[in-house]
Amino acid sequence: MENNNLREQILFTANADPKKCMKCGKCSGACPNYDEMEYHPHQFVSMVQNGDIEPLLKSESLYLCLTCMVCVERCPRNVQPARFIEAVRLAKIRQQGENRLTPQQIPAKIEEDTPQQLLVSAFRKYTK
Amino acid sequence: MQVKNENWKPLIVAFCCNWCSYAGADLAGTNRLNYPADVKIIRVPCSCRVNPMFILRAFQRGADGVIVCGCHPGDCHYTSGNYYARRRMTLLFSMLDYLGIEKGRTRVEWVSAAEGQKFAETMNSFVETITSLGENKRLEDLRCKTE
Amino acid sequence: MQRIGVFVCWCGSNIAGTVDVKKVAETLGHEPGVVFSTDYQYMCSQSGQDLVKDSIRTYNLTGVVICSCSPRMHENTFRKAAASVGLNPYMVEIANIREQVSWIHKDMETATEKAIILGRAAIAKVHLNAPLIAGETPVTKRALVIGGGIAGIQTALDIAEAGFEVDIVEKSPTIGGKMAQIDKTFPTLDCAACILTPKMVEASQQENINIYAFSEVDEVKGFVGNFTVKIRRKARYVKEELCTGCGLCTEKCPQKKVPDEFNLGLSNRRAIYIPFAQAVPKVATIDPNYCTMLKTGKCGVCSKVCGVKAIDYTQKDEIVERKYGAIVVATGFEPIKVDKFEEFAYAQSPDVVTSLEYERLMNAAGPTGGTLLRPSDKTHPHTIVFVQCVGSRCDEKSEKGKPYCSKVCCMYTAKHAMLTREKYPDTEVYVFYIDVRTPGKNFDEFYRRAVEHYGVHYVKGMVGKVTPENGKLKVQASDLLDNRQLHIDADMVVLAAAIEPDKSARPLATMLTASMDTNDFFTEAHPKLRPVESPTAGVFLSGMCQGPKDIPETVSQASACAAKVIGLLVKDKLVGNPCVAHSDEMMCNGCSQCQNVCPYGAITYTEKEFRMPDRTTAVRRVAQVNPAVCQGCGACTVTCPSGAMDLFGFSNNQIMAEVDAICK
Amino acid sequence: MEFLYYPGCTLKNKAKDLDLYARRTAEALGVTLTELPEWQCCGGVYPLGRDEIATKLSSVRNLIAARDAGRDLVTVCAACHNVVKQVNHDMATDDYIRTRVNNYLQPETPYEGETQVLHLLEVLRDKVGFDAIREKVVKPLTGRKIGAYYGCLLLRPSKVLAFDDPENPTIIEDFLRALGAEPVIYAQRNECCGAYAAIENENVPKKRAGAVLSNAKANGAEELVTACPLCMYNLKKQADGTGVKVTYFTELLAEALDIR
Amino acid sequence: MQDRMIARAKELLADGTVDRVMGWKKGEFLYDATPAVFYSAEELDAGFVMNAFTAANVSKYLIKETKKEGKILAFLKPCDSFSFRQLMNEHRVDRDKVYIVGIPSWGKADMEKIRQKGITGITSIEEREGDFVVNTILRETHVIKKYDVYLEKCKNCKSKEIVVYDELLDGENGAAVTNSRFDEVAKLEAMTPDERFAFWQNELSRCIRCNACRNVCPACTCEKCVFDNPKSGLENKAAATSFEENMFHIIRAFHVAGRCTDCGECSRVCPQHIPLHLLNRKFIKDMNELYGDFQAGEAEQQRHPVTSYRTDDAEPGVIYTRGGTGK
Repeated sequence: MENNNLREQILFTANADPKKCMKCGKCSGACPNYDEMEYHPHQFVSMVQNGDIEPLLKSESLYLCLTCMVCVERCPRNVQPARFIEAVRLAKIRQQGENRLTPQQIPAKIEEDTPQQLLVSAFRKYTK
Repeated sequence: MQVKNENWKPLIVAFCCNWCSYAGADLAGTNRLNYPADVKIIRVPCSCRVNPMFILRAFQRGADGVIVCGCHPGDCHYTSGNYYARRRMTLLFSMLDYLGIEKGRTRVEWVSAAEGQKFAETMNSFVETITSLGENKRLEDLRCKTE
Repeated sequence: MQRIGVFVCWCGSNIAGTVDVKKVAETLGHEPGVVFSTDYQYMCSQSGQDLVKDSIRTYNLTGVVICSCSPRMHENTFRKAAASVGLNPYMVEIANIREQVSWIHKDMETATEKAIILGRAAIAKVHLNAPLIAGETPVTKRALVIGGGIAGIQTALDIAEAGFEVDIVEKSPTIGGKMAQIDKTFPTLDCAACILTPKMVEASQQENINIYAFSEVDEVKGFVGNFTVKIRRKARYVKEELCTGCGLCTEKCPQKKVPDEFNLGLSNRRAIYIPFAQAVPKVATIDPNYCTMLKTGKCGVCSKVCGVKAIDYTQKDEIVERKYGAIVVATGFEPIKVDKFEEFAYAQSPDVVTSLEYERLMNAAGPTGGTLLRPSDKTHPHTIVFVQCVGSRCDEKSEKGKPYCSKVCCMYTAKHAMLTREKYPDTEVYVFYIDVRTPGKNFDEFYRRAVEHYGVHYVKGMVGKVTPENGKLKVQASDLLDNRQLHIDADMVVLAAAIEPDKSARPLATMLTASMDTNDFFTEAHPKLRPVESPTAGVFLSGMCQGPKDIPETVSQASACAAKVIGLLVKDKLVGNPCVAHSDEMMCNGCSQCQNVCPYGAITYTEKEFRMPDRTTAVRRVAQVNPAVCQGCGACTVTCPSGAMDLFGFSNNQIMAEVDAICK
Repeated sequence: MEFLYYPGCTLKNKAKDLDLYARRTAEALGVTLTELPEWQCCGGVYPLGRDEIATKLSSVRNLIAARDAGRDLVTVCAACHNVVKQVNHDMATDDYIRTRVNNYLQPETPYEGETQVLHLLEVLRDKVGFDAIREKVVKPLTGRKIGAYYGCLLLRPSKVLAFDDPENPTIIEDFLRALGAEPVIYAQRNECCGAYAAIENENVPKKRAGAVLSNAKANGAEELVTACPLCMYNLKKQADGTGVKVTYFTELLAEALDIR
Repeated sequence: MQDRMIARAKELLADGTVDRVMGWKKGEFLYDATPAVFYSAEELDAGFVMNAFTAANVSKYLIKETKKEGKILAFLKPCDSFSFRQLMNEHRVDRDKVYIVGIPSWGKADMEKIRQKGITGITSIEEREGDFVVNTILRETHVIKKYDVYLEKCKNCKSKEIVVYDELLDGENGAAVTNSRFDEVAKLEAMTPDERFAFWQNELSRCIRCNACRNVCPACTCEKCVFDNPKSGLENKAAATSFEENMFHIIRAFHVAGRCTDCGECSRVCPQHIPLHLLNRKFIKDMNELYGDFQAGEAEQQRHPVTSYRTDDAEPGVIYTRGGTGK
């Protein structure tokens, strides 16, 4: 039941329909960061659809999606896999204590030419 | 003032084109999709056969709602009939509205031969609308009704 | 006053289970004009029909109301029964108490009440019915086939063999269509040319067939049995009747850099050309976009070398007008343009080709003489990646692709993969698929052979990106079953582009007033029961113009289509639908509004002399309906302000009587 | 031709060249860019979740300010462009988001996506015209083989951004041609550079930007041009030692107009 | 102007261009001039009139007249010319049998409105810039603002252009004028349905089915009206209930939709003063808004908005959802 609620929440956040997926795998064929990821775009779609969300929440893959939107762009069925990944990521980092990145970590990561944009985007993606 | 009729049930006339909507109604029947018995269907070859006179006549004789169903625009069996019907009905509805007749007493819906479900849903929702609007008082001919 | 008989059908328990049929028959029996009323278990059965017939005779019925299933089901049955005992069939009306009553209502009282009301409406209508007699029109015993591909050729041959004349109109210089470009055919792998070209020759030699190649349909008028068609014979700048097809001109033409359509631009042809060796008619054509003589007035080489003086630079398009009884649409298909799918780098690398281009690269008469060479550097490819479903099965709202399955790609891709592996066993062949769809005789066996016997790598997944780099095509794709991303350095990538109807189909459909679906495929009169006819009478469908299909299916549909055409042409006269519009000349204003809304051009005007009440005569303009052309939609009747225009079978009076009966 | 200009945070700091030459070249081409007063950071990435309302507010504030000033809003940074344009689209089309954002911000007139958001490249293409630019080029970049690097943010999602064909874009190539350079088309030009993963996983940008660079180089590119400071950062890191120079498009424009 | 018209008519009769003249004939009173045909110079001198009360649209009479032998001279005001042009579009008149002299019209007076000002016994009326000057039997002279006593149709004149003619009496043609003829319709649209219903009940219930509107309407030219025809299923010579008045007027408006030139005759002749033009104008306004601007009779037109369509037309449901038509 609880899992079902989580699934509904994720589907709402994602605002996309996993049932449209025809399992062609083009999203995962197009994904530029596939090899770094444990779960891949098509698996996010399918696992959210099946309510199999726990493994996704635990996976590093959440932080490896670059939101480059090629999966959205090239999907023949307009499934928008990136939205599912984002929704699961939000479900994770919105929980207390699940921030991936803290301000304390930043000074060590700054280089001479690190653009502000990198810090802002990373915070948006990894922290709530 | 007339006393509100407790036993009132809406009377609805549906004009259905032979090729799409009448077939859609048949399909609703074949699939046993319920809609209220208040709906009575009149078969016409095409929605463009529906003369505004027919609709006014139905109201005159005591109908509470009239719905015209035809093929979806672009799918008319006669290629363009429903496009003409669309303009005529738009203008007629506008005139009825202008004369102060309640919005919603008339409707046009495009139902294909494959849309039995849609036909039943349309009729259900139309009956609901008419039920909430209540008896047609503004267009009826009382002389006809009391017969 | 009519003498009406009412017949209430039980339809077993289908109606009687919910409707009190006895009560319906009893109640309707008291309606004015009803002289006989009864119920019966199965009115459509032989004995049920006999009951109707006997009653018509016994009670001298002038009208019949059947309370039964939908008129779409058995109206004809009962009309025929009535006609068999001398009652005009149009005196029969049906009250639909099954689909509209018993099947949708559960409560017996409500259902019975509604059945009675519908029965009353039908009785009210019959009171105003009049006997109708269908008109007859003669049939022009010649057929037009639009499109000279395998579908058109087969239909034409079958019609011609039944003894009717057929004209084929083909827009390109030769008949043969897409099949002529194909190398081998699945699943038997016989060569397309070997089975197609004999049919092309047969078509050209069949006495009853006349081929208008390099021609297009400009205008269609008329109706079933009586079409008049204007055909534009485009200027070839070569006299077709003189040209022997020797080909000398095509060798001597100095303009050598014209992309060859037949080879899909993979090779060049001359400005004067014969598309391929077995072209029918084998006649040269000058391409005015490239011919130096036509463009600048200087050259004339072809004219000089032509031994029979067939070249005519002054030739103009010519319009021929012909009459036909039936028209067959066989306009076929095209592969979609893949420019919206540039992730596959089609525009970036010549080594990314479409499947039809691959056919040409494999073909012995193709640009490489049948040796498989990469278009970029003419070397032998060692790794080939096939991508299925490029532009097929897309989201309905997609702006890039089509929502349907193109049906033939799975099989031709299996064929390409198999042939490639057979000819060049050193080549690695990958096929990326979503599903392999092989319903068809010997189809799945064929596909399995490609995998099991020829070792084609079938990968469940999709290519996501092709990156041309250093002479290779870096293919990035998913392998869903292994859950990994593949990176293949390929030499060629072959795209199974979705198919779509030929561009000429839509304007043609408008000319024919034939309907199309949202994908521009022609719609059938009935998707299951009348699949080779268009809803427009006299227009028939053959081949891919109706939907994706392979060659065997196309040929069977083509022959089925021919059978339907023959069935029409064999008739001397056509019996029309008598439920047509008619104009009361006494009331007609002659205002032309009905003519403006008639989709069939069935209404004409004539000046008629009328005697006025004051004994003078006046000439008035009045409408006349051609009953053979009118299809009975009724658009005119509502446009007519005076009510002069009315529709037989659905007259203003009849419909209003039904309204009254329902609203009583 | 007058527009409101939204520079974004990086352009005020690490991507000063992008900003500086945007202003200078615009002026030279007769385009007036007025900086949006009191603009706020867009947030760097578009908040993709439907129920992400707070993260969209800053973009909407900028959009409202532009609407109230009655001018189109021009961005230069690809990320800002992506975020602001997508949020604007939400406000125009998504009832759920529009209602909540308006309820939160309580603007005088509810915002419904009225502002038109343009990227400077769009202004150059559609308002100024590349032909007009070609005429103003003083020092054409003749002979320079330059690969356009679009990345993700300018192109996707194409339905919302409507910037160019997402798989076969031509805007920067046409721009380069107008400057007299020779554009190099290569497949990886619309693939990701590694983006924000750079913050914790060096490996990702290394691989991604590396693939972009090698593909561009293999196809003959000697330079790359971009509109995104983060792409610039990731690419530059990998470009070290390859001899491939990476610049902002505004720098090239300034060079060709000889106002660098 | 009357003298010039008579003079020109005489010339045209004399040189054989025409053999009769369609115009207006003096009545018992100054204000009841009626359309009439004149066959000679003498008849013209005796009865031809043109003044502030000759408002009648003569175009409809030309249907019958052009069925007769010979050619007729017709003086057409701008609004008459629109009606005539529309009748040409419908093949109802024979253009070759009419010689048209276009005459300007600067607005006609409504006798009712003059009476309401307490003026009776009018002996003459003259037009002056912006005013009518009226002399009465009591030797009074009243100067009235034209606008105050205009007929409805003139108050909301759509055009001063004569769209079909052989010659123009003044040698000059007018042009379309800006007008606010849809304002009254919009006002009704802005009411609530109940208010509208009450309004129209009040108006239409006064109808006595005298058929004056139908008889005068240049678009109501049917050989036989559906309401007179037993075969139409609608035959109804006199209204028995308020509904039938509704029905008659809705159907009449529908039958002339797309063809009505908004000449305003229906309201002018209605003895019960029902603003019938508001029904026709409603259709004209709807058609303009939904299907693009259209003016019947303006030019040669094959189709009008009701006999044409676009595949992307609005659905009928738009009536219930669009703004402006009351809440």
